[in-house]
Amino acid sequence: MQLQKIAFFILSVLALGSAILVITRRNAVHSAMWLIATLFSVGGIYLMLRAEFLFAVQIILYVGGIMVLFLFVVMLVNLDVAARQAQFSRQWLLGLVTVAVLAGELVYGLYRGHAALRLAPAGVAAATGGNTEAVGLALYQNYTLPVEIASIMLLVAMVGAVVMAKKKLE
Amino acid sequence: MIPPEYYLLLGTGLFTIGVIGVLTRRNVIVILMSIELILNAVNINLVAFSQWFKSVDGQVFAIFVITDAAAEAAVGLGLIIALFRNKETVNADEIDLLKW
Amino acid sequence: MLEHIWLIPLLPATGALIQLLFGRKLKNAAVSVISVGLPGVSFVWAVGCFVELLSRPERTFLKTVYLWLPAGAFHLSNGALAQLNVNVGFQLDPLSAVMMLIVTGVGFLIHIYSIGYMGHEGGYYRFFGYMNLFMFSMLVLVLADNFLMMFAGWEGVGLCSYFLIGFYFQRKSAADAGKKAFIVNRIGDAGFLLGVMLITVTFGTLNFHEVTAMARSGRFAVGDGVITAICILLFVGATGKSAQIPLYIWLPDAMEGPTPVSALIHAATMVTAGVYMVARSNALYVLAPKALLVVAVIGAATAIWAASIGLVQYDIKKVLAYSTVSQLGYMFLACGVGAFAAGIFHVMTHAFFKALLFLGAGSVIHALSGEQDMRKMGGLRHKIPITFATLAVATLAISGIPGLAGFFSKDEVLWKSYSSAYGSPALWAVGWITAGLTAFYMFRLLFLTFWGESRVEHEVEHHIHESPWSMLGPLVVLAALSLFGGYLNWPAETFGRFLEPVFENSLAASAPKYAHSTELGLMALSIVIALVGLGIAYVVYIKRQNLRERLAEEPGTFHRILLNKYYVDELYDALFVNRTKNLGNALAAFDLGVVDGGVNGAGWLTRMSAEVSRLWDTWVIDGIVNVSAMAVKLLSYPARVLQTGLVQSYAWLITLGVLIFMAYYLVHY
Amino acid sequence: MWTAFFQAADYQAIKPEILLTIFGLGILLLEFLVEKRDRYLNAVAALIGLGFAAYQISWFWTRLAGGAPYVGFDGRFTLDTFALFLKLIIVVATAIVVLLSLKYLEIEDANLGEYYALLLFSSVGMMFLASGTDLIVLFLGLEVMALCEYVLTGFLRGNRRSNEASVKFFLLGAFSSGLLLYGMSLLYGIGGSTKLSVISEELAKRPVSDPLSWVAMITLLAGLFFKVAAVPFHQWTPDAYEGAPTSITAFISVGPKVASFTILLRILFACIRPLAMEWQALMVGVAIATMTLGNLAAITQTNIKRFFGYSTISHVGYLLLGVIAAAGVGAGEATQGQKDGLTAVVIYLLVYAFMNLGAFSVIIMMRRKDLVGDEIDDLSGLMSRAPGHAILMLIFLLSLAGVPLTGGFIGKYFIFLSLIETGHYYLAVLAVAYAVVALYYYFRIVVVMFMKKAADTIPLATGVGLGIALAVTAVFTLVIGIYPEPFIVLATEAVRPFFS
Amino acid sequence: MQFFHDHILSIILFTPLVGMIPLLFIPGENKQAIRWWSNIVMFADFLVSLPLVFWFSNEAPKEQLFEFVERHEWIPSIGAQYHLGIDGISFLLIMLTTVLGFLSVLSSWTAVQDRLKEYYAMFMLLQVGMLGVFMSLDFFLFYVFWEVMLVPMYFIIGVWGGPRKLYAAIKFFLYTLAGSVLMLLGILTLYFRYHSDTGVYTFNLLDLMQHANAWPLHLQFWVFWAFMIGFAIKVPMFPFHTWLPDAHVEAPTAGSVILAGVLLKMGTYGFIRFSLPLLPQASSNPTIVRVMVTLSIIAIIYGALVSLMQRDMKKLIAYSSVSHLGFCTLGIFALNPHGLSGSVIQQINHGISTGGLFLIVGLIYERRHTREIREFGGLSNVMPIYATLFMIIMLSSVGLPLLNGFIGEFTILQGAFEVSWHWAAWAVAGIVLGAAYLLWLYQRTMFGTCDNPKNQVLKDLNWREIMTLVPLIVWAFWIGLYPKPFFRVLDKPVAAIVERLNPNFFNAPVPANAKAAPAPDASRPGVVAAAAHPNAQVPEAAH
Repeated sequence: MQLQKIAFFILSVLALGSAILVITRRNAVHSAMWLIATLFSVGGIYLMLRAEFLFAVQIILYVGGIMVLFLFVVMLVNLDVAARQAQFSRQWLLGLVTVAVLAGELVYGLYRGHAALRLAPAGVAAATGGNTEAVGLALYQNYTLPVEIASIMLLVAMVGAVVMAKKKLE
Repeated sequence: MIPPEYYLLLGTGLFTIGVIGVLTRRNVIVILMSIELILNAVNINLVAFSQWFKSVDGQVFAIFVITDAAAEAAVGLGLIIALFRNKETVNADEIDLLKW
Repeated sequence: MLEHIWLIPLLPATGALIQLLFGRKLKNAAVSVISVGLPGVSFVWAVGCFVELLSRPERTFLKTVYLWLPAGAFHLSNGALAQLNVNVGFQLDPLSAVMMLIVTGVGFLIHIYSIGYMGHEGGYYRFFGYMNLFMFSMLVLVLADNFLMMFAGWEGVGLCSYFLIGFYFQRKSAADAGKKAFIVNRIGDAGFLLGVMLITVTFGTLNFHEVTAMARSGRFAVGDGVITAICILLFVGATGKSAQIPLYIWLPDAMEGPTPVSALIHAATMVTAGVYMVARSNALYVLAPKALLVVAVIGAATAIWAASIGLVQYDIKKVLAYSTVSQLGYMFLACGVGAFAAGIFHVMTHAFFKALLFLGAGSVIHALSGEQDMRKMGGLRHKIPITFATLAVATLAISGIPGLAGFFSKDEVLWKSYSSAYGSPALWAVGWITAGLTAFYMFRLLFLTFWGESRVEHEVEHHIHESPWSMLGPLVVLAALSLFGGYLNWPAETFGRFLEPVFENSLAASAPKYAHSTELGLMALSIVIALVGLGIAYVVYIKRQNLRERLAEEPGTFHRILLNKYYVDELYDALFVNRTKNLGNALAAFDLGVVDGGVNGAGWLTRMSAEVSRLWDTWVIDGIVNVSAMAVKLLSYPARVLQTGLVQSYAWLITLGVLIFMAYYLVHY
Repeated sequence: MWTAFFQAADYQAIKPEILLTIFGLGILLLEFLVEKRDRYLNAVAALIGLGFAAYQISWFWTRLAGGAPYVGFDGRFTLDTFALFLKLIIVVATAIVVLLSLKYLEIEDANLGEYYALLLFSSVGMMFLASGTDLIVLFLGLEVMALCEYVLTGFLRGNRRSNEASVKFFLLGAFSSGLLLYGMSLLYGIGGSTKLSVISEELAKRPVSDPLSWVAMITLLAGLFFKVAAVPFHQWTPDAYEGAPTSITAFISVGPKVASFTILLRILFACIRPLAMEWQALMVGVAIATMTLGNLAAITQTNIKRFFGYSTISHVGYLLLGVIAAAGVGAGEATQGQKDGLTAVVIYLLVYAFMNLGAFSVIIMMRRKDLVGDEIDDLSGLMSRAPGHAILMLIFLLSLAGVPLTGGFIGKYFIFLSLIETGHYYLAVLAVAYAVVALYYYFRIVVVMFMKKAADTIPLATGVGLGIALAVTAVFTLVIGIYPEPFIVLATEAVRPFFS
Repeated sequence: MQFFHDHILSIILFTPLVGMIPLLFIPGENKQAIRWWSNIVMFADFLVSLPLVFWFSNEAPKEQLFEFVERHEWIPSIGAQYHLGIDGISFLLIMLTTVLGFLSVLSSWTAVQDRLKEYYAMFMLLQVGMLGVFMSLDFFLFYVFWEVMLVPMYFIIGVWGGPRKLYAAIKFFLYTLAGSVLMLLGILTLYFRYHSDTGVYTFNLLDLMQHANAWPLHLQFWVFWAFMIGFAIKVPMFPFHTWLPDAHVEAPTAGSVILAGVLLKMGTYGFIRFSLPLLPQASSNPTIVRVMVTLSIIAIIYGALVSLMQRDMKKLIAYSSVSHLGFCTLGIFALNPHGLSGSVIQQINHGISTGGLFLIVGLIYERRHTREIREFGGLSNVMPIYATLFMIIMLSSVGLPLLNGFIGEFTILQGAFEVSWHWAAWAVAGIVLGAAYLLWLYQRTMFGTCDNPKNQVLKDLNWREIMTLVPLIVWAFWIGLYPKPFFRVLDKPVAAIVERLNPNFFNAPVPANAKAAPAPDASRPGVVAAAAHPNAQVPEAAH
């Protein structure tokens, strides 16, 4: 069990650290790189949580798909100009303080009520077979409707991206 | 066995960082990345819970979240390109044509 | 004829209607025929009614025409339920008969006179229209059988006097005088109206005979508070209409109107309405000794006060005006001591000789083509003999020379003021002195006008002429009346007896409790004082001309005060305006011409308060509205400030929202 | 094990959505077939699709009205009168928007099939939103709707305003849905399931002061308030309204608004009901802020689209009042006040859809070749130029201001009534006061239209579609105002599902 | 005929609306046609309202207060009905409305030249709104008409008004709207309360009245204030009156006529029809009565004083309206038959006199395009007919006996006096001032020399113009000389209201001198009402 804890802590530190780097790097490409790192560590967390399928999705779809897209765009817009400009908005301090206060509130709230803080009773061991199978079954049995909707969503995204990105209307 | 609170905290951390990113960065793309961070935070929560409940619902939800992230990224980046085409910038605080 | 008594007021009304609607189209002749003819007819009718009344056993005739104001149920002051129904109805009894005859008779004469006098005035038809309208209102007033209808007439005559005073409305002074008259009257009317309402809630009815009946039924003790209040309120009305202290100020100004108007309205009829009203409600007054006292005192005071002012006036009509006021004082004095009959008697005689005086004065003015200042007259007695003769008769009559009308009535008043239960030597004394003053200023008028060498300007001088017979005729008739009118009540108080049914037990109040010798003595005294007055006038104005000039040049303090009519108008200014400390300034201000007429005092007050309230209106109340509109605009500003157009500030606000929610949670749970 | 897999009945239940999707795809194909001048066929196709959908929905209504709702897809999809009513509003609204768009797109030279396709897709998303009873379904529906909105807002890519608006809208939208998701994840943690019913049971077991449920509720509400544009989450609204193509402004001011309120009501009354008193307290503050800001800010606007942005916000404030009155519905026997509160919201949404679209269909005519026409002053002297349109606009404005004999009054009437019935007197007085303010700024436009000199002489951009749209909206606005009975009946039926 | 008899109210109500439709199809440039048609329609409306005069009976039993009742379901689910019916009070006001409606349209024949069609259409709508307010017995319906009527008035002021029309119009609208929405809250409160007591949703006035006494006092208080503000703004009572001068000054003549003649009455009507019968305890509560009466008296005197100050004729008359309506409210809150019937009569009078005065001012304004008093003077030299008519109307407004004003004012004062002589005393002051400002106005404009060359060329009135005034004058004399019919009509409703407020009013003992009092004829419902109480038989027995 200790091992697990240690792994968890390493992963979370990695995740948080890289996340912080994501939002602090001057160069957008670096940010993207660090985001990938974050995604990897989060993926690791999934793995710890026995969500192998999700881990796979995370790596393939997220890192392999979305982040590449990001990088494309970052390259597309000329970053050398952007990189030379100030990276933080004028209200950054204000924002920071606000979020700090908010986080403070959250932590305090949770700490204050942690006695009451309990989840619904833990479930019993999952269905037989691997996680992937379970997820697959769930998707196509109980979650058929969401899948349909998701398909529409992706269609919309596709059309939208096309409309937005293609050189000229027509 | 790690109690879900830990994951919760991790999630909160990521979430917070994401919000900070949204509030402070000028570069629209980076803001978009920060939003991705928030989504990951959500996912961590979901998966942690799903493991706690020994049910895959959470993971399924997470999958859909990722899908959504993909869709958003596609559309969002499309918009950003269009924006860049129009005014050669990706800075959030230069998008100020519309106010009051 | 009695059955159709309503014709009497209606005929002049039709005349008025015709004149005001189509008069413009009619020829002067037609106008004269119609609006002198109709009052004439109604005079004849009145005489007819009078005769018929005499031929009847009972002295009161009631005629209800229709239900006028069925105002519905209400609670009496004693909490009982009653219905207020006011009729249009006429009451003919000795009192109203007398008044009716005076009004129609004298009125008719004056109409005839006006044909000549107004002959070449513009707005001939308008004049007669108003005159007829006045006749109508006055007749309604005297013939009404209830207080409300009386009030209707009361307001009507006020209105007509407003129009007739302001007849020469091109003259601002005239218009102002008219307004002053109307508004001062309105103030009195307010009192009257309140009195009427108090009567309603006390008696549950407004009919004279019912009120009288209840009053005499003994339901109310003598000195009853409510009744006293009623009487006082009514008397306030009377002071307004009959120009008593403190509301007499309008009458002198009213002389702005054409002379026939002054004769008809401000001498013979309207101004006596107050007396009539008091006499009409005698049943109430005898229940309210305090009120009677007030009436008597005010009457006496007014009598001497006005007389004293009259002493020094130079405007011939002003003199007559003040004399009228003072004579009215006599009448109220009589009523005040419970001698209503005497009062009415004096009303009648006064109607004769005062009308005569005014018409005569009018004739003089006419002769002098509009000159009214006595200092520019004199030595006219050969130039306009008839006018002179008639005026002389009137003068003798008013100053109480034995044998003429005035003597009898005035003597009656004085005697009653001394002898009656409510009378007192003091009241008599005042009356007595006043008699002297009267004699003085009347003869002063006579002498200044007709004796001495002419002081008339030259361009006027050569076309002095005697008036046409249309004017002289009425003069002669009235002269005759002033000569013999007195004998109606002498030797055997016929007139008084005739009025008895109206005044019943109030006679007891004024029953003489002295020996006959006392009466004769007093009579002698009053004759003496009259002669004294005459004498002084003779000395000052005929024997020792220079004395008069001296008076004129450096008038003594008292004289000056009198000249300025005790500064009352100014006083009112000072009081109401309260913007001047001493009378001198007040006078100055007055000479500068405070913006509108005589009530300018009240006028100014209202204007100031009105100005204030207008400011309040525009600044405070509007202010609230407009300021709130502005506030809205201001408040919308923050919204604009937040809307920076920067996406991140929006995101920040969202976060802030979450933060606030969270804070709410932490605070409340 | 395979029970939940492919039940014909379930697919019957989502027939309208399917239809619309098919038509959407069809339009995308049609795009390549038709000539440029026949582009109107896209619109026609879209209308046909919407027509079918509408028919289908009303058919469902006839089956379900008065009866029990249909629950399908393993309890994640509920077809009840509430859902149907709002779906109908959405479909009709979309149809009207399609009618509005034709002429406008020609003028903007952006008459693309994608436009209509996206409209249809987004309405599909909304319809799922209307009947989803599962966090995932709701979330996905919301996203479909949102993504379409983003794209459509930026549809005029050449136009910088449009473009900026869409970027802003997108960033904030994504951010807010992040919040929403975070809340949902916590709810899942609380309930152990993504089904609303289960979650609300679990919530009921926890103390109201439980931080977890609070954090969940707050983040959730933040996300939802963003969608309905309630202060302080409203700021995207004016900008998006101003930047977006006018037809789309009309769309997002109605369709998504309605849809967002459906999800709001679902979540409030079907999910976090146990916290009713808590969220009510929050919402009172939000509602007051919303009405205040919306009404006050509208006064100073000069751009009419922006103006309508704020006016929308103020209407949202009124709607929230209705929700406040209804708070606590579902727990035991609902009081008359609560019922009226919900009815008020539903009726208000219905009326709002018509009057707002009507107003926009007049505004959209102001857009003419080489004349942007989105300033209030562009309406100057409309009375002298186009009396008919001016009078119609007057009707819509009166309705928006809530003057009797127009639909707007009925909506406000129910709001006031419910507030009084539930004892929120001060809110009622406030609402009334703001009604006066609202009148004040709506009449600014009336003044411009009726009492100012005409600004230009270029004829209005009219068209068949616009004509029909105007007719429909005007008729409904007036009919609902003059004879609201049937609509009230429908609305009461529509909210019945909420009363257990 | 029967149909006509049964639906006469609806017919009166909708004639203008129906007449409006053809109007919309008359081409705009054909001005004569538009004028003729509009006048015909409005006159037709007057004609159809005329039968009421003959058919309106007081023979109906006491408990059946309203006649010509029409009742149909409208919005069953909220209990709103299309429910019309009139009693004496609304009957008089309806006649006033139809007459003034026609006259005002007639008066704008030449006064209005642009956008005729809209102008007349607005007037017709306005007519519908006003009539509806006076006819409806359903609170919802009432409110609808009440609000709807604002819109045309807004346009009449805002489009055809004077220089500051926009300000005036929006001020008018906001003021009145603010009032009426508060009133709406009041209505809803009663409505909701009735429902929670009886489980029935209804706006039916009669039902609510039945229930009135069951409402707790505090509720009545709140609702009363809500109503009060709504109505007081309309009346307008001090201090809610400031919209009035602006609205009047800016509005076109006809607008002012309607505004003063009818719209203001809606406030007082509201008090009589709703506040008093629905909230008896509250409205007879000493504190409230004191407040209302104080405000009324302030209005009377204040309005008169301010009028004295005005330089603009219309403004002067506007403020005089404040004063006159002060009398009306005073009468209402005397809460006794005299006060109430007097108040209604006075409302009619005010409609006649002030309406007339506005017409008068309009006529001169049309000729000179100014209303500044000092611009005029000596007009009676050049316009004698004008001067005469002006005089009569002025006098009727002053309250000269034998003209209408006096009847109303006296009855009101009498009513007030029966409660407290202080009230009457104060109010009488108002009468004195009333004489002052109107006479002064008349003097300054009509008397004196006509030295302003612009005035010397003025033409006197033509026949149409005379015809707009004559009916009013005739009516004024009618009320002044023979007001009996009016009181007859009012007796029953007034008695009913008084009984609601003070059930024992007619049980008071009858004085010994009842015999002396002139016999009240038994046909008078006021008496019938009294007779309804066993121990009130005596007056009948008396004769």
